[in-house]
Amino acid sequence: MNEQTDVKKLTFKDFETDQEVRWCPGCGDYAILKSVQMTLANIGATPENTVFVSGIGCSSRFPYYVETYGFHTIHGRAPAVATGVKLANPDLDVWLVTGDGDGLSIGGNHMLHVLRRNVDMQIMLFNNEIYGLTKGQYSPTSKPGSKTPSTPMGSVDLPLSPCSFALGAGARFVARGIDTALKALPITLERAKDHKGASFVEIFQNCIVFNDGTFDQFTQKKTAANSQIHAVHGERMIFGKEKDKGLVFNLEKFALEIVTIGENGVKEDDILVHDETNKMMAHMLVELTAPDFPVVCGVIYCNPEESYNDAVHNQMNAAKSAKKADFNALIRQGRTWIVD
Amino acid sequence: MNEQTDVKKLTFKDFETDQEVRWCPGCGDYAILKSVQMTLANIGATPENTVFVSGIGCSSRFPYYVETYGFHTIHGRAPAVATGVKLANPDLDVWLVTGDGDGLSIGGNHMLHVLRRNVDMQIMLFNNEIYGLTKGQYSPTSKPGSKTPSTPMGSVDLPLSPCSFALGAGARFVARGIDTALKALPITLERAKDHKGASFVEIFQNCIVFNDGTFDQFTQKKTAANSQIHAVHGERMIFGKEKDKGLVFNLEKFALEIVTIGENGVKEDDILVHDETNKMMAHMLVELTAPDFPVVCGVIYCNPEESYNDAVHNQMNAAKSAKKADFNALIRQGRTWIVD
Amino acid sequence: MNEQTPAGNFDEMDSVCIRFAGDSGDGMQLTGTQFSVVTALEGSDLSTFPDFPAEIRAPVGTTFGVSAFQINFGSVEVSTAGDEPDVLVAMNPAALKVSLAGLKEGGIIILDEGAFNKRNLDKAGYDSNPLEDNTLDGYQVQKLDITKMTLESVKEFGLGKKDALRSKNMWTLGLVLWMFGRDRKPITDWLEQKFKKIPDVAKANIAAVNAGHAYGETVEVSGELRRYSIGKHEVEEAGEYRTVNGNQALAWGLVAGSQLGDISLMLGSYPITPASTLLHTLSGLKEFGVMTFQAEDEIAAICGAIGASFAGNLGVTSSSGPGIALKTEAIGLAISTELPLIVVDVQRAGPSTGLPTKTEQSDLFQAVWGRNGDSSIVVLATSNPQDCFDVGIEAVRIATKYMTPVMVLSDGYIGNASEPWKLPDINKLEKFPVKHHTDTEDFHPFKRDPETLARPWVKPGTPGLLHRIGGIEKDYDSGHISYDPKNHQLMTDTRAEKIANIANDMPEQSVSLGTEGGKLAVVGWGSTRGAIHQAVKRARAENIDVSHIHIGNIWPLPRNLERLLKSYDKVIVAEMNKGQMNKLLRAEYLLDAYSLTKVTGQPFKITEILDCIREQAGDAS
Amino acid sequence: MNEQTPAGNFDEMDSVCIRFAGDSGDGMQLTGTQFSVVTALEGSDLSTFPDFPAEIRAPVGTTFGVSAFQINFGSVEVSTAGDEPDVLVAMNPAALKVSLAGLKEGGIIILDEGAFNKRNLDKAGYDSNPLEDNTLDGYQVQKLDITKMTLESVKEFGLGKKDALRSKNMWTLGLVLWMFGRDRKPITDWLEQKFKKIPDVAKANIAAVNAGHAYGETVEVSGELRRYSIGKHEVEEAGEYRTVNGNQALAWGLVAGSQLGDISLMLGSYPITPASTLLHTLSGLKEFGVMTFQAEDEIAAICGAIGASFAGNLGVTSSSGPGIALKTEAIGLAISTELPLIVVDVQRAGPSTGLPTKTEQSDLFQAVWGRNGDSSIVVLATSNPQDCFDVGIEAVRIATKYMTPVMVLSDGYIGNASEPWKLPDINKLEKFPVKHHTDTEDFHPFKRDPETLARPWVKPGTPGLLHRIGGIEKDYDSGHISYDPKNHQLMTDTRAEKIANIANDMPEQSVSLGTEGGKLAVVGWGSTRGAIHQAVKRARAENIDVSHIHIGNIWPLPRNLERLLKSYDKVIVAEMNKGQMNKLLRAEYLLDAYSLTKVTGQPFKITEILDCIREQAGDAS
Ligand SMILES: Cc1ncc(C[n+]2csc(CCOP(=O)(O)OP(=O)(O)O)c2C)c(N)n1
Ligand SMILES: Cc1ncc(C[n+]2csc(CCOP(=O)(O)OP(=O)(O)O)c2C)c(N)n1
Ligand code: SF4
Ligand code: SF4
Ligand SMILES: [Mg+2]
Ligand SMILES: [Mg+2]
Repeated sequence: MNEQTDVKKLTFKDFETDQEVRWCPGCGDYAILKSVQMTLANIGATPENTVFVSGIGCSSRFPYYVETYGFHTIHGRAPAVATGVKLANPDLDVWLVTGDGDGLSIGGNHMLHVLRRNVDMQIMLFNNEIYGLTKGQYSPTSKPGSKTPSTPMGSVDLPLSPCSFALGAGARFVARGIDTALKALPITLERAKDHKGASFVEIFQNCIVFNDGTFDQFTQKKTAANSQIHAVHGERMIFGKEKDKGLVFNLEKFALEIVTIGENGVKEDDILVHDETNKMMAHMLVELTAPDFPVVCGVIYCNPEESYNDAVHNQMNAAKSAKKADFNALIRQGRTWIVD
Repeated sequence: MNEQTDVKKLTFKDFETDQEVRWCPGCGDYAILKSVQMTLANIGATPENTVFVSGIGCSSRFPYYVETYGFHTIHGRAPAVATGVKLANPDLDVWLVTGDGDGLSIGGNHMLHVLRRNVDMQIMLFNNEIYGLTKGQYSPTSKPGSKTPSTPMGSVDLPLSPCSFALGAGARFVARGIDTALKALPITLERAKDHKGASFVEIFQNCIVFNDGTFDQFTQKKTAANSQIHAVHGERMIFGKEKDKGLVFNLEKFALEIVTIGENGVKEDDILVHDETNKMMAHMLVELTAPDFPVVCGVIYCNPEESYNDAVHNQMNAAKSAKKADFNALIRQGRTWIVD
Repeated sequence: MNEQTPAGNFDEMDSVCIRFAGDSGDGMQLTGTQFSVVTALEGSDLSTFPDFPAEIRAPVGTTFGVSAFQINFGSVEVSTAGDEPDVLVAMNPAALKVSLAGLKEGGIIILDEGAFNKRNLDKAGYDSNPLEDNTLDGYQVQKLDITKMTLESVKEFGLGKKDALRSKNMWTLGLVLWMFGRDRKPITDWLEQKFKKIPDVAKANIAAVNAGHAYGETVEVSGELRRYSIGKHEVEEAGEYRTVNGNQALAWGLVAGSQLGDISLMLGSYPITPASTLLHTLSGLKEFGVMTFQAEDEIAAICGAIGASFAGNLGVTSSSGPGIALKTEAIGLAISTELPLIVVDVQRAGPSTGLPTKTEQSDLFQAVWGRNGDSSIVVLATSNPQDCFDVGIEAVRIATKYMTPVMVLSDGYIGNASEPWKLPDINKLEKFPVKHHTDTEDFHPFKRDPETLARPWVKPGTPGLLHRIGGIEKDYDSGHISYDPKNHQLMTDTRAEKIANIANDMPEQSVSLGTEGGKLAVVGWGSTRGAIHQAVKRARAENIDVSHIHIGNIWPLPRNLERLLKSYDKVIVAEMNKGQMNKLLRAEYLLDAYSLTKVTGQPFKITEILDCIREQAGDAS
Repeated sequence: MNEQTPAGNFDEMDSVCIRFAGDSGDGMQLTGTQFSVVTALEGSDLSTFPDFPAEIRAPVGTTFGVSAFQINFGSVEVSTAGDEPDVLVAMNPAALKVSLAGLKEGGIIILDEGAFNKRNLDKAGYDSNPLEDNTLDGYQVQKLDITKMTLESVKEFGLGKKDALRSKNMWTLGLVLWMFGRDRKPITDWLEQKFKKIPDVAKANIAAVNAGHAYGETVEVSGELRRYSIGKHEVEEAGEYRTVNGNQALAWGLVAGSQLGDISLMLGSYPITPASTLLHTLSGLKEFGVMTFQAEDEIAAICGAIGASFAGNLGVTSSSGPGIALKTEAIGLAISTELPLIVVDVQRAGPSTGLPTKTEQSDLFQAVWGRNGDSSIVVLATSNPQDCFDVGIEAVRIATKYMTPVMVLSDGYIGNASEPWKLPDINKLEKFPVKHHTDTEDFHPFKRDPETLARPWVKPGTPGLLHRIGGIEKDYDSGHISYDPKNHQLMTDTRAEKIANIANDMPEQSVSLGTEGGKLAVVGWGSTRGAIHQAVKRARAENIDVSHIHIGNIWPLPRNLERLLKSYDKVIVAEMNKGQMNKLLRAEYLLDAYSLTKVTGQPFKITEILDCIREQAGDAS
């Protein structure tokens, strides 16, 4: 790894490449790219120590547009490739870019295991609830009834909730963001980067061509305040234009519910305080869906454990200090004989 | 499907095949086989309308030993094959047998999606926390630090909780059983069978050769009462030899905790009532682990939704009643011209 | 023919090739498709070649965002989309830049002058404006401000500028229809239908078509722009025709097969270019009992199909090279359990992700040899859209009769290209009803039919035939697991023999054009068929003794093929890969052929093959 | 030699083959391995063949639960585990039943009479007791109540009956050691070490060994059971030796390669029979910088390895046929991105799950041709345990020098079989230090070394060399994504040429035995080497003009191979599949060879090849 004299701080422009960006005009991917480039600048990333790994899909073209090392792999396999990269060279800062098809359909198993193993990397899942690159077939996150070229009568599968899946897989960091949220997203990504272990960030991304407006219910500026909560550790789960709505746990129903501060004797103090280390709370928060509930963004769960790569390298180091690497001795262990 | 004159009720013996059972003496698989055969007899299964599908592993030899139709497929792919079987012929009663390696390692993605889609079948995951057939390597459910042929210094991955994974995948029926529990297991399996949709049953199975005693902490007769809860819908979560322990939700900690009835003013009425339709409760229950908590067995979650196969066939039927299947007309749709 | 048939001053031509090229957003695929339809309706033979980028919508104006549609049509038999366009329609500088090299010397260029502004020229990487330097010397160039004229023509409908500009392609289509004296009515009908719910858009588009046409009629271009008349193609057979592309025809062929075989079809698939439209087409045919399962990945897709076959339906799975690679292990399961299965590979340029929207024939090795263990399957190749239909039926017949996987090799070119197709009457096609085994007497799941060597196909649900199968080696008689050495030899031999024997149930290899025996033969397979056909035809017209042999059944190879190939002094094997069929023929027949290959992601040109024939004929003589 | 060397009445023999057969629980693999060690230590040449069922522990007493271990040893060069055992040790009726057919006529059978009870006879499927009917006529049978004698011998240690019976194999081993006048000390040392923590078990086992040995010494069998003396094998080279099996040697070869290449090794693997022990061995070598990653499946395993190679380590992945099939798509990615990668395929009998514990060479097609797209890689085959070591090193050298995937084909027989191996001194092996590219001047990720055509290998973390790669086609110069037709042709040609050129960096094909040119040659590859060698040796002793050519480099083939093969009147290609190498040689050289094949899951017998040589030599003359 190489020392870098910090003569000049890099700006997000320094993370742009010479490649022309090839997404459809108006695609949410542009904004995410910008957020990521800003994040890299904010955290003072060293380009040569940063690697972007992706699968296949519109979103997976991402690495070509970030001035770092990059690997555009094959469909669904990015988590496995990224695991290899991180294990081989743990000093690299690894970012993974994937889509709802790439990461949860064909790549579901690798996503499951990279989360379970807790390999240190930032995983950005661009969820547009559609297969963009192959022209609009429904994906495992598409809403039931989606009419697409492969489901002319509407899809009948129950969709997957990416964050719910991630928690079930044992992820130790789960967060959410919105493509166009150019202020909030870099903050969330910075938290993801700070977390040592696999950080899972679902990003709602609008595919303007094949699934335009699928998240409008909670991403539109005019309704956002009433339909989103930005979770902050230690703060109360309050939302609404008037900051008068909040979440409480109803023991009777054994579920979260929305209350209005000032109504029925509800006080601000009654509102649930977000504890990002509490997995049960995380489970409840990720399952809240529009329009009945606000959609929870920001860092929903963060509860670090030793990363897989650290554990592997600790073992390697332990072995190295316990035994000498003497190849001639190795093959002479056990019973040998001399012919003369 | 064929009518069957119910002249004589079949017994579990009628579900034995002429094949010699080839597991190691003392393997937990024997007891599970017995439980399944008993269940088939109890529910009055018709052998020819029943299909067992499995992957590869010790456990996946199962179909050879059940006198029904059977398909011993390839490693990890049984959920996908079983989906094809059920879609093609929804009248068949499909049972899937898999292991912790087969179903959660190589087959994790198919398991994820069969649960998400909610294809009607009973999935029995024989969890012995080890790869039996390939001679004892650690699996995704093995305890951290497991010393196996491929982890001579102990495994460093964080293990997966099968039921937690299943809930994250969107499973609508999640249950647990123990290999040797010849009374409890058939009841759970019967519930699984009654549930229309994908029923996920994790069965703790002892591999006497490569992982003997891994579940002893809670499966041993003498400690079972204090270390297991058998969940029953509508009943209080009480356990212990003296039936004096119970689970309550501590709002402060936002977590379940164990209390003793009669101590600190705790009354029986304070104990949580199991609601198998409540997903949040299910999340909490499946994450309780020994020795700090009792392990929850029985039906933990059951909240039916339309099955994928029903939805698919409903669409097929709708299409059939809406349009006539006239092939000549089909290819003549759109613009054609006559050459004469 | 209707009243609008050209009466004016037309140059008669046998065939013409036009290339429509523009930005991905310019609607060139639509323009091309609509022109094809009209052309087909008026009785020309035709062949099309859609050529588009991998990006959904690459940035406007860039060369890699250019989308093109080529159509070759004529009063004579056309069989390829044409080597070199006679006419190029270029909607922007990038389109011109990308397509110019392929244009025929002296060809016609129609371009939208309004799009040749600084910004677009920069994006296309032009240092100077090609309209102003000598780039276009030697071509007949028509610079028209299509942008402006389109805006003008739709003004009255009050659309926004962006929407109004969407009609540029229709204006252009109108002009081209005029050039070739084609009827506008099918287009205007179609526009009315398509935009039924937004009549203003329908009207605007129709106005644009008419304006483009009117523009041709006016004096402004007369004298400069010539008009061409292409007569009707005297097809041999009378009947009803339509245009069809390969994936559509293959989907229909599979459905026809399921109807003739009286067996329900279940497709397990995962989207991938250029195979996805097969899934799309089949997903709309539920009333035919066709079930489609969009799986989580290619492995689940094939495993779902295998499960369906086990349950008594016919499992089908479709993908392209990288996806087929993923199915390799599962194909082995179908081989071992001897279940019927159809695997469609619509090939694209490889290796790895390669060039997803470009065509290639480089999965032949994978199809024939690419599996662990000794594991033969049947491999059939389609050669053009109408052949896709026939091959679809044949695949169903063989898979079900012989209880075997059948791989169907198509490619991106066939899959997307359209051609006229004489519509068959399904009632006149031969039926081959599949019978599931129900006889309980002396039943063993691996007891074979002595003639076909197929094992019985039992539908679970049938009483008295309970059995268990799997991928472990099975006893020849009982089907139980067997580790016996002799049995493994016997089963391995039998599996191979079963497939080899199918050659006896397939037609002998015929000569497509030319004679059995002679100086030279060109052997091809798959989508090179049209180009080879034309090349051989022209060579024969030059009195070269050359014949065309088109192999459709790749494995097993036709039983007379060796004899036939050895009846020529010399053989050329032409294919779009590094010589895979050539290697197969060498391995099978020790045939020392000349290997003509092309791996550019583009179909062969007729002249490329013709040049090779001339050269080799020289050598051969 | 030590004091216990036999002095008594020994029959001298050149070589002897013994087969130990018993129930899976009888410890036959252990007995065989220990006997091999003693035999090796005393200087015999030897070759072993463990032959066990797929079940972990099949039900006691059944024929499919029989586990056997065969060892062939001699004072002469042995190269196979022997065609027909001279001595069969059968611990129960099932073992006798399974092994009898293979025994040499008149051979010796030592069996445990105590195990021939009704229950075991029934389980083995014997209708009548073979000890009492004429089944064993013509053999020298020693019926000993090993069960009873073992119990007797360990009585004093107070073990339970079940534990006590575990020593039966040691009693038997003691007897066999006596028969061949072998030293007991290595065994007793080993037992002491192994059961250090349970000294009673150690003592009981040692007592059993001694009791078996003593039994031989006593009058009870003298006169009936003869003793054999096998001299030292006069190996050519002096040095230190050990026994090693193929998977162990291959693991060590890879590590040696990583040391010589000064590059860290990262194995991504998923357990599968018979490849798992490679993962096991490498997972214990962390002090050598070897990292092992047991992935969730074979695809993740290879992708992890590819990621490691991208990051600058050498990625290795290992599996067997079905698992290799799953890696097909990802191998394409390594081809397209031109990253070094080693893929080890320890072949087993297929197709599909097949016979997991049985050997076969049927993945050759898959290795050479089994991928989508035109996609050559290097394929090397190992032929015996010691060769595994050398091939391991060579694979590392080629993968890193040429930036290419290298497939190493081994098989279940080589993987499990043990042979003596002269230990190399790593300090004397040639180093080939890998240099990652660091020069920022004129850097392009796909700028090739003009000689090797390899692209530069850059370790992320290096300043000034930032770049992005992927599986889409790349521009020849810049490495950027390119859809250009000509570029795709150039890249496809270059990829193929790079691999073809490697033949120039590999040794020419030599003749293993015999002469260059002549009447007949037997060509083989992989684990058939020993059997072919012996067969050719014997045939030459019969004055047949036959030579042995063993191909180790499968792709690219050795540059002189065609010339060499064509210097014989006739060629036999012998292999354990349906003729895959034969097809490869036909395809490459139009070579019309005789294809000798065997697909039983069992290695060739020398006589099977010898018979073929005699027959073909007759034909050839
Ligand atoms: C093995 C394989 N299967 C299928 C494909 C085709 N394919 C490419 S991207 C894609 C899905 C893309 O969806 P998603 O991951 O959601 O990304 P998006 O385009 O929506 O950003 C598919 C099916 C492929 N390239 N490789
Ligand atoms: C494609 C493939 N990869 C690997 C294997 C080897 N394999 C067979 S079973 C198995 C794991 C078995 O573990 P599990 O599913 O837990 O079943 P158990 O034997 O413990 O019942 C493995 C790795 C295989 N047969 N096929
Ligand atoms: S298809 Fe959708 S996701 Fe893909 S680039 Fe276009 S807008 Fe973005
Ligand atoms: S290895 Fe373990 S799981 Fe497999 S049969 Fe034996 S005891 Fe059962
Ligand atoms: Mg998507
Ligand atoms: Mg297991």
